[in-house]
Amino acid sequence: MTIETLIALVACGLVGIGLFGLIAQPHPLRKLVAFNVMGSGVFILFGALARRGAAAGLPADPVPQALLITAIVVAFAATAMTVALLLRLIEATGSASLASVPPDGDGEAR
Amino acid sequence: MAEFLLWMAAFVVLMVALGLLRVARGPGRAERMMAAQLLGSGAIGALLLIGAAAGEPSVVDVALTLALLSAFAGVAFVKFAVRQDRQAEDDGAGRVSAPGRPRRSALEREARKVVQ
Amino acid sequence: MSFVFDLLSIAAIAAGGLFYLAGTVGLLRFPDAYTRLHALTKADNLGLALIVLGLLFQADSLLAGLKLVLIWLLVMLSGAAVSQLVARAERRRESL
Amino acid sequence: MAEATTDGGLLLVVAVLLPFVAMLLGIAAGGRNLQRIAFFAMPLGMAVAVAIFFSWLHEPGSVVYQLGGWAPPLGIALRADGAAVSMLLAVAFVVCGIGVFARGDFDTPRGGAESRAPFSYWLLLLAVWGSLNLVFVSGDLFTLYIALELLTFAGVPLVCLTGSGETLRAALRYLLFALSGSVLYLLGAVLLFGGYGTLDIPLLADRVAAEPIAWTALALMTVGLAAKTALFPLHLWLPPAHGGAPAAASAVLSALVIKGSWFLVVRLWFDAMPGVVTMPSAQLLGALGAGAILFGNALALRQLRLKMLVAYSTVAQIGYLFLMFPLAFDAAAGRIADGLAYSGGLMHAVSHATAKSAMFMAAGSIYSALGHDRIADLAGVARALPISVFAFGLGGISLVGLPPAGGFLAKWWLLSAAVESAQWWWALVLLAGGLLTAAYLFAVLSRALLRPAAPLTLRAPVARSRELATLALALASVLLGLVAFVDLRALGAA
Amino acid sequence: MTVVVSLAVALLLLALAVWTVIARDAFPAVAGFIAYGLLLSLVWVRLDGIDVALTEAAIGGGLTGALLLGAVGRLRGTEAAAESERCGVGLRSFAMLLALAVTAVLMLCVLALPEPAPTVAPQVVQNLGATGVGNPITGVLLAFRALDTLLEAIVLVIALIGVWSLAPEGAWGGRPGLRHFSDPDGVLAYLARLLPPIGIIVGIYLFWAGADHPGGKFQSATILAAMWMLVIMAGLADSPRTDHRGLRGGVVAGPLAFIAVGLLGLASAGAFLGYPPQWAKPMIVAIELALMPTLVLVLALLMNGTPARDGDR
Repeated sequence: MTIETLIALVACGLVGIGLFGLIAQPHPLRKLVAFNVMGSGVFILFGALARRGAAAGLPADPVPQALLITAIVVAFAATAMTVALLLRLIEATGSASLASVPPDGDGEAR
Repeated sequence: MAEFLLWMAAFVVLMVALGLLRVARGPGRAERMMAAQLLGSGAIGALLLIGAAAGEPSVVDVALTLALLSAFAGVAFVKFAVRQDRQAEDDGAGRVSAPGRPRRSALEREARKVVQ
Repeated sequence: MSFVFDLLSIAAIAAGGLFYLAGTVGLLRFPDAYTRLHALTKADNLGLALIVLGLLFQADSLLAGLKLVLIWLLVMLSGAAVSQLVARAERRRESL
Repeated sequence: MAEATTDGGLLLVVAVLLPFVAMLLGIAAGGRNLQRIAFFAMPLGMAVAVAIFFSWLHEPGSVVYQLGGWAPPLGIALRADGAAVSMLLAVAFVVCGIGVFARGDFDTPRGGAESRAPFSYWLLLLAVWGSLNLVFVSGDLFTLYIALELLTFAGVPLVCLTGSGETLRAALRYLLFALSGSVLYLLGAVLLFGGYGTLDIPLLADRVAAEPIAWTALALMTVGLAAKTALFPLHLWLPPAHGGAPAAASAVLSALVIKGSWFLVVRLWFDAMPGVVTMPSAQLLGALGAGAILFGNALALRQLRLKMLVAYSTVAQIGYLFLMFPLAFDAAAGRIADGLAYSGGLMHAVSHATAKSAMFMAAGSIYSALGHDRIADLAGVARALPISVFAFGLGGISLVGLPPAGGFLAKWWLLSAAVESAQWWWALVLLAGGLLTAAYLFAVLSRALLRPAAPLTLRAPVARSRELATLALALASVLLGLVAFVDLRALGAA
Repeated sequence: MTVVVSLAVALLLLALAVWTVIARDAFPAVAGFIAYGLLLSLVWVRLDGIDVALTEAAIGGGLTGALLLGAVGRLRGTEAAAESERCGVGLRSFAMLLALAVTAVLMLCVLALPEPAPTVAPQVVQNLGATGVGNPITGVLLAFRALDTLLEAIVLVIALIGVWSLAPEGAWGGRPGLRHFSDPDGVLAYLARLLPPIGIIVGIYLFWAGADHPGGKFQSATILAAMWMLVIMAGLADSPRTDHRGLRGGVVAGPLAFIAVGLLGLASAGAFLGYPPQWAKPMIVAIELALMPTLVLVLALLMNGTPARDGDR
């Protein structure tokens, strides 16, 4: 088994672990960490595929590697936005619960 | 030579990995963060070794970036987490109860003071 | 000549590995936060220092060597500062 | 297939970048100037969409633009086919309508200081517009991933513009759903790249084969996109988010934002992997759609507040959008194919975009005039706000599917496809859904038309321009059905 | 032999991932995640993705870690409440089964990948000469797929608008985050005076190296943003007001300049975001230079968070 296949298989495991946390952890921050784990699993899988595509004297296919840089930055933006929203929610309500409120609550807008 | 460098890289990673048990065992936040710091230094060492073994000079840049940013993460830890830990101890219990009540961190209280 | 350098590299790097071993054992076995910090800084500073020293014998340009030293300085600097901050916070916590 | 940039190709770049450039300039300008820039960009964007339409009429195939002159798989191409062109037009029109309406809520008075909600609203509206245009014309799966994230980052803050705890919670829930959906989508795209070495949709369609990698990728991407679209049973985040936002934001979210991820499912199933799709998977997607129709409509009937009712109605209407998949499946050829069902789905998307934005805007007007939107206390509102209630009714007609509304034509095409492919059960769902929709619309309109016990006093008058914008969107939705009589390509040949 | 290192790192990675997901409290989970982020750069080096390793080391290990730590610090109280919401055995086992199923299917897909692997590398190498840059990844990011990079800059700006739009009433236009204090003669202030000059040099070096060697604007911008944050966290400077004209201008300058260079390409090379061969490298460097300040600003402002204080208007 080649290195990249091994790492690709590990990446599949990371995706599964992240997915589990995303569903099973109730706290939004924990969901966010799980999302990052899952995302990195996807990234590593992509990186392993890039390595499989080594050709023309390059150690890996540069297209997926370039896409990965973009994807990592986008994932950071997503994390920053989630953290900001979470902190604001805690500040406004004192709770981070995502549980739905009674459907006819009076916390209505305009 | 390359062979030896790689083995040493594996050894260093293994060592700091064992240190990671402190992340799991704690007990305090300081210990957990120390273990992560040790891993940072180990990862830097391993990167340097791997880079030298592979004859890939750019790997040193990765180690350099890691060194800068792990210092940054360490400062963030001290700013946000250690003080919080202290705050929690103030409340007399390791775990904070009173669900739903908004809490002000020490930092926020300081911020408030200045604004007023 | 290169053989001598290789030998020096191997000795230094192996010694560096030992300090990592010591750091880990200390972090796991020492009783409190201060002594654990002590162990940690040994690995951070000396372990990495010896590895960097070993690799310096292999460096092929001045820039590469400078970068290695810079990395070591950075890790030492941040390690020292952060562990002092941790220790201080720990002491404050205890005094309460 | 050596495809090259076509004559009007550059217009696609303009369509994508114009809203973004307006947004960037708006950030720098701030305050009232931001609003001016947004109102300058809207007609311009509409004109670009119309120009793309005419350019498309004169092309035998799609309008294409290769960025930097690099052809896929190395470069990225933008393409507009009939579906993309119709969505571009619809979105431009709806954005302009919503913009006129939103001016009442998010106006920065002359000489007024910049404030949070207007600043955010106009920028996010432009951002949503640019992202949607990108979703429609992008031909590359990774660019589409960025477009999806753009749509998420622009859509989520719209939910909590009021800043109340409840809307913040709804927004966070929406964000987590949307991010999970994007990761699943990216995972699928990664697998496709690993299997076929390209992310370009037409190239992929040539290379892809019905095998495990393609199936897995399609399943992951569809699930992720379904979560972003709020397809039953992943719809839980939608009603509080859409029902709690300010009306002008709800209209954007309900009418436009969800169409982005849905359109991407269509792209994947019809354009990228038509031969990979299997009959059971199409039936499953249809079943989820049917579940959404029945469940969403039933819950809409039970709502006590007008905006929540409209939000649940969106859950149901999303269901119709997914009925096209089983109906478009050509069992003989074993692949999914364009046809009546495809046209029906697209028509439904366009008519829902116009109708739903009108209904949310009408509900918003009613709310701001009465100070509440309790359905039980709506008596007399038809006299006080005749235009808004009329527009609400017109939008409802389109949702129920009465002729000549766009919704009628959409359902007619879907029904014909059901008959053609002998899938009568979907026809039953369509009819049952129509009846339920009629039931809750009747509940609202009958109350609104009642004579009030005490004379109704309005808290605040509703500006005429807002009511007219609402009416324009509702009328557009009702008159869309007339498209059936126009042969577009023939028009181009003339 | 090399397999041993990879295997060790891989197992460690899996163990840490499991820890971040199952740990009882948020802080140990985040500490585990930071360790995980550090290890990821080793994996990227193993995968011959030095550019990605640099990005991951800067963003994954540094910025994301600090962001999460900051969030944990302001979380107290909500964790205990979430404990009571811990989902039942039913949902947990469903999540477990789903995760296992997804992992298994993905693994089968990985094992079924075609041999030899499809690749775009030859085309990149063939066309790289036309771009004038030596680093193929820079070529992809700024020539072949320049649109993605432009859109990414716009993503960051929109995310920033989203974060700002959460400001509470009265804080609009104010400074984001908390005001930090520390002993001006203390260790933190010392570190915050010493590190940034080094960081700036390293950042500039990585930027300069990026055209022909691994490195580039993202990695460089991240380091500079982190150094700025360090100064803010040490209390040596306050975070900037979000209604500052220059700040707003800096946030949008990069993408606008990018589009302007794209239009220049339209005029000179006949395609938006195209480059005439002899001008390719200067134009690419111009885009990178223009994007740098925007990236530094936006990354740092995203770290800072929502405007929260309006004290010194």
